[in-house]
Amino acid sequence: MATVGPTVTRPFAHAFAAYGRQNDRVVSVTNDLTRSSEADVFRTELPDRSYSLGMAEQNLVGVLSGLAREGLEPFYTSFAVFTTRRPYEQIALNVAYPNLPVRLMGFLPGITTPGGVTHQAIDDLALMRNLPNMTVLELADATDVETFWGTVEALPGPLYCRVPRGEVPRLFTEPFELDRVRSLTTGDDLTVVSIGAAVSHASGAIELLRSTGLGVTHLVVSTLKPFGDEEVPRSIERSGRVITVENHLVTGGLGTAVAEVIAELGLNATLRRVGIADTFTHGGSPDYLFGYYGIDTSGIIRAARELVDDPLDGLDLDGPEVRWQSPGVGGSSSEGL
Amino acid sequence: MATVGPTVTRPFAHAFAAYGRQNDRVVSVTNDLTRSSEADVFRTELPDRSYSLGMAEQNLVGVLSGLAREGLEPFYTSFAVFTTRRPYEQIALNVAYPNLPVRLMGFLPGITTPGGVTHQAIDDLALMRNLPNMTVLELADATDVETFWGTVEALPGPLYCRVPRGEVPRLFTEPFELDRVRSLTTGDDLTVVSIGAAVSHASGAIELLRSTGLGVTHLVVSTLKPFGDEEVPRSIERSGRVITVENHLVTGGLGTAVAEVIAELGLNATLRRVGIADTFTHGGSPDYLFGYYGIDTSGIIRAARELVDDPLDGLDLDGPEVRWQSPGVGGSSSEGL
Amino acid sequence: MEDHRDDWTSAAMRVADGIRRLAFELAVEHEGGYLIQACSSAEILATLYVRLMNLGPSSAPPLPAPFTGVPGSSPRSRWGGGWNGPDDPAWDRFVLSPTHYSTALYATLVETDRLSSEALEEYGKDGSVLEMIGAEHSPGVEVTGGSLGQALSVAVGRALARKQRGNQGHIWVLISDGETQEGQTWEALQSAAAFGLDNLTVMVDANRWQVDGPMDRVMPVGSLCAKAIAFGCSAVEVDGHDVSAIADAATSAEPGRPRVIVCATHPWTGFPGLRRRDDASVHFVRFGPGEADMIRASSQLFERTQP
Amino acid sequence: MEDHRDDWTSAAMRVADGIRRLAFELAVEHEGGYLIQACSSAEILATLYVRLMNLGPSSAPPLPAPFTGVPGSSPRSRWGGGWNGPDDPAWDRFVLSPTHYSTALYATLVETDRLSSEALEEYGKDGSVLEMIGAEHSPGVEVTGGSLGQALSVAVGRALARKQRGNQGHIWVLISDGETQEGQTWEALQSAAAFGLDNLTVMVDANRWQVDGPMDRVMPVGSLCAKAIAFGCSAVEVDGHDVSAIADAATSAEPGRPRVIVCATHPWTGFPGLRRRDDASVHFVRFGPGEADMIRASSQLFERTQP
Ligand SMILES: Cc1ncc(C[n+]2csc(CCOP(=O)(O)OP(=O)(O)O)c2C)c(N)n1
Ligand SMILES: Cc1ncc(C[n+]2csc(CCOP(=O)(O)OP(=O)(O)O)c2C)c(N)n1
Ligand SMILES: [Mg+2]
Ligand SMILES: [Mg+2]
Repeated sequence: MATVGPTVTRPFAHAFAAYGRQNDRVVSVTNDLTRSSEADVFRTELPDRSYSLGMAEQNLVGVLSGLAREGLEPFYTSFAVFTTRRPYEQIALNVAYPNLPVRLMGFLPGITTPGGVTHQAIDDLALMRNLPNMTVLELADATDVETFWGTVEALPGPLYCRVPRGEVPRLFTEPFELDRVRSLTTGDDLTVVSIGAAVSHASGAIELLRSTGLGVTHLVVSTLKPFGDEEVPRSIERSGRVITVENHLVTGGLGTAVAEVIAELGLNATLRRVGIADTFTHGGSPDYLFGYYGIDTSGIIRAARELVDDPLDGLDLDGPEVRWQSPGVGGSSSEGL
Repeated sequence: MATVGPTVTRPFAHAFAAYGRQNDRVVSVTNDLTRSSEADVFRTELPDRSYSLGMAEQNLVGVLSGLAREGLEPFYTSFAVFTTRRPYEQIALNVAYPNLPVRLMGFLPGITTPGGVTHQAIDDLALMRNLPNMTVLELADATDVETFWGTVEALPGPLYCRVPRGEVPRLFTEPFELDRVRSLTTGDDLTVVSIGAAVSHASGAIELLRSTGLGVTHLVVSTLKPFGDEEVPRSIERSGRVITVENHLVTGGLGTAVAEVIAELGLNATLRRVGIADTFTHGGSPDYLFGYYGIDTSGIIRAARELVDDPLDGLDLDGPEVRWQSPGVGGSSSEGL
Repeated sequence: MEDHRDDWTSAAMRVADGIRRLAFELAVEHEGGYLIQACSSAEILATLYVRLMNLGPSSAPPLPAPFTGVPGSSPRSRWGGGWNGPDDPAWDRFVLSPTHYSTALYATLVETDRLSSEALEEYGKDGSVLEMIGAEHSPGVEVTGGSLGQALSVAVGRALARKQRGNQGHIWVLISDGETQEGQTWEALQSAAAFGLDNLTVMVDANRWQVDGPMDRVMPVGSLCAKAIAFGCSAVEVDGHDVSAIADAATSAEPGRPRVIVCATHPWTGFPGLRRRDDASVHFVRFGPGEADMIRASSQLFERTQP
Repeated sequence: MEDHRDDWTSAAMRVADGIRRLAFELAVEHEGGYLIQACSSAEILATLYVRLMNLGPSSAPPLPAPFTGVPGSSPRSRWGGGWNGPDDPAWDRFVLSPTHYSTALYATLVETDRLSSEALEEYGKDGSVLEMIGAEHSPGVEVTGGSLGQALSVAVGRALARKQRGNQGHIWVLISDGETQEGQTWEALQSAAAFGLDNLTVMVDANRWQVDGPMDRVMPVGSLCAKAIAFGCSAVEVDGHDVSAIADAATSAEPGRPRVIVCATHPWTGFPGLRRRDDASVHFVRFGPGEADMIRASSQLFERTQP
């Protein structure tokens, strides 16, 4: 998709340190992945407020709870899979239940990591979204990463947030706003709702679809919970057809959130969910994996073909024209796996 | 609701021991809740195939994986919350990923336990349903408990199953069948889909609704994953209105599964989800809690009022007529908490 | 206080007796209860509340309001820690980890005048905050620890924040021996040692019992003292029914290390009649017909203090 | 075999050298890699494969097929354990727990003729089963252990089943020292001790290193030997670069107890040039310009064997 500026190097690392400098109560807690999860700048600048808890995530989350109970605002930055899975119960009972201002940051989510199945958080959004009191975000670009800090600061309860790592593209000019979707294109025939690392893939496919004259609204979600922006049902109702695109299982994340909106509001719309379809995954480069699991131009056009009469009928979906060129949305680098 | 026979005492305990006697490869593994999760009869009869792993659920699940890799069929019986939350990652990576025949049994799910929020598995169905390779069941009555063993035996991969405990009512005469819903009533105006401990509550409300002349189809789900019985979309399409009733968060379990069916198939239907609405819970007797969280006659009729014009318009939903009398669906006893 | 040693020990012993009596009465009234936990931990709780902890006055009412909501809902119930004094780092805090010990804790609060005895009338009732397994709206319960092995980590977080800021208030934790089977307990001690948290004291109620029976038959844990030392703590084992021994062990901590006090206890102290029960009927006591009277009769707790 | 002691030790040392060389070449070729793990564990792996383990012949092809699917999908890829011999309880099994050590394992399989050296050409490529962090479709990988601290429990389950049925085959596990920070490791040893699993041997690669740097600066773990003993194991510490010491420690196990062998190692053995790197650049080595040549030049591994 069209970016709106040059990529930014490690925007989280710098913004996190800046947030810490401005807020005495902010502390950083890591599980031996300090540089890999961009807490190294914070640690260099604010060593007294950086805690290394080692590779013991369950205790780590309990410690976050204790720090927050003492009035601090602790951040735990790690790979999304280690942020959410091992300490799931501890997050539920010691962070979400007491509604504490703990910030859980997940890097290299889904299949953006080269680390293989054990490193691929394909379920983190589902885990966190189902927890009462939890706010759930997925930041898609450098603007999101730079501008979501006001939301963080204002949040009395816990936050889970997927964050892009390393070289991060700039896709948006408008700053992040809680529970607001961004409309990248508008059109009445089809609604595409995308999130995170899947946004660029969606944009690529939508460009092709629109080239056939199809009217496509592209909504980008950064806030998965709450999920109350009325632009979503409005557009779905208008088009009657919707495709969700996410770097996650098709259950429990964006696809499910949209399905719930459709069913609760009785929108009479048909949904296709592009994402990881009830399977475990394997290792490889992000480009390869997004292709393998169909979270790419071909996969999205295949879904569109099920909803709309013959879009791009003659196009060979496995041919080179539709191979989307990755702009390296957070995580294509294997640095510090 | 009308039961079809007397309650049965600890049907799982006896059926499990019988299954063990017939299958040499079956072993029982517990986390210090042997009697409380009805593995005591198995242990008395088959002590050599009973392993006490203590209160260390993460290791326990790894051990299950190892036992299964040696050709055994291990059962882990516990409270639903301890079956699924603490060892979530271990279940994902060591049981679900390798697709091993491990049987995870969850007793006292949702708010059927008096143990308070730490003991209330309000998210177990969500956790297990999102895992690839996992089959997810919730048994509602003694017939289910007695007759689901053929399904277990035939299953090459892992199983998670909510099981009722103690004095269990008999609601059905037809045996359990994988991925088959039971129709308890039929009617074209409204579809109610219920599961597990919520089935009796749904039946009570439906009786009242039908007394007003409303046509209600009541579908009972015992298999949450897979979720392919065509009776579900068929009935939803017919009525255009559906209420799900579950002893679980309204996300990630039955309500979400039905929402996904509606959206994927583009059914022109409106859904109301009765269950725990994005909140943590607290302790108390099941009757009190089902009332407090609105998973009862009033809650279901309230949902119906949003879908259908004035059902039971004059009825006081907080009055004594609608107080459903609990038949003690698994777990009202605090025995061996 | 050293000069009044006898005063405090007899006061503590009186509190311990009272804890057992109240827990017994509640178990009788409710046809079952977590009685043996009160029996094994009575002296530990009494020593903490009477002698060791520097808690502020209760900031919560002697008679708790009914449940109004979980955290995050509005209105939410008052925080249970309030009964242990104001949430201010100048004061000590007490974290009861295994909250199936809540009955013993409620009894302790009553015996130390932080809770009215009338409050116990709401115990275990629907809509009451005095849950059988307490949550952090339950009097004295600061962390919702009913899923065992987790609250110690929360206490470590508190102690870490206080250590770093140089706060006065000490963090006291009571864990059960069953909780030492959970790996998280060892992660927590490992980190407490790494940060040199000498403002943290962990009492272990080593009653050697768990749900299925004696720990040695369920999953042996060996020497908890040796384990705690191997994990970098300063640890000692004492007679957990001896209030002076517990207090001495707590006051002779090593600078720079978290303190672990393994309190060797028995599940039936005060009620020898409990001894005869089968293994799986001790952890949660439910009396058979006439059994409660028999157990009461064989206990010295009632004669000893009644006139 | 005792009579050929010198034969096996020099064979094992040759294998260890080969492991380091292959891991180095792969790191150079792929512009980064898990090299220090091969450096610290080379003698442990070599001793296991050359001397200690009674593995059947590989039941998998020397040249693995490309990835075809995860378990549960159809067709699924072949199970990685096949390269360690048939899945039959008469034979020993080997569980590599920290699968970021997979590079070292692949190299070991090549050096012990279970895998063709050609297979390494597919290493780390898209669609190859030779993932950098192996899953259980990767040659030699039996348990998908990349999320650390879990695979030991799986090994305990296997050993338990075998012990109960009186099977011959022993279970060998390699864990990293970082994994001892995870509580689950202690849960696993606790249970192995409770069941008297003397058919289980756990090698710990105590290279004292983890991602952020030296463990003592990240989260100290103290004496792993003392901890393992406190948890009921028979434990000993040896020089992890001495193949005879490793083998002796393995063969002098105590009946009725799981054996833990803490192998004291260094992350740069074989490549002294690795020593200069900053703390956070050791765990995963990425070479700067010219650095690989410098490190190769300062290593004796290449002269020693090349003619
Ligand atoms: C994580 C977890 N697993 C299992 C349980 C169920 N459970 C409740 S109490 C208990 C026994 C724990 O041992 P301990 O606290 O020493 O028991 P007690 O001395 O009170 O008998 C168990 C297993 C639990 N509450 N939490
Ligand atoms: C549960 C879990 N947490 C975090 C990680 C990230 N991680 C990968 S390797 C590693 C270091 C573990 O220590 P060790 O295996 O001793 O490292 P090495 O000696 O290889 O440097 C960490 C924290 C992980 N793989 N699994
Ligand atoms: Mg105990
Ligand atoms: Mg290491």
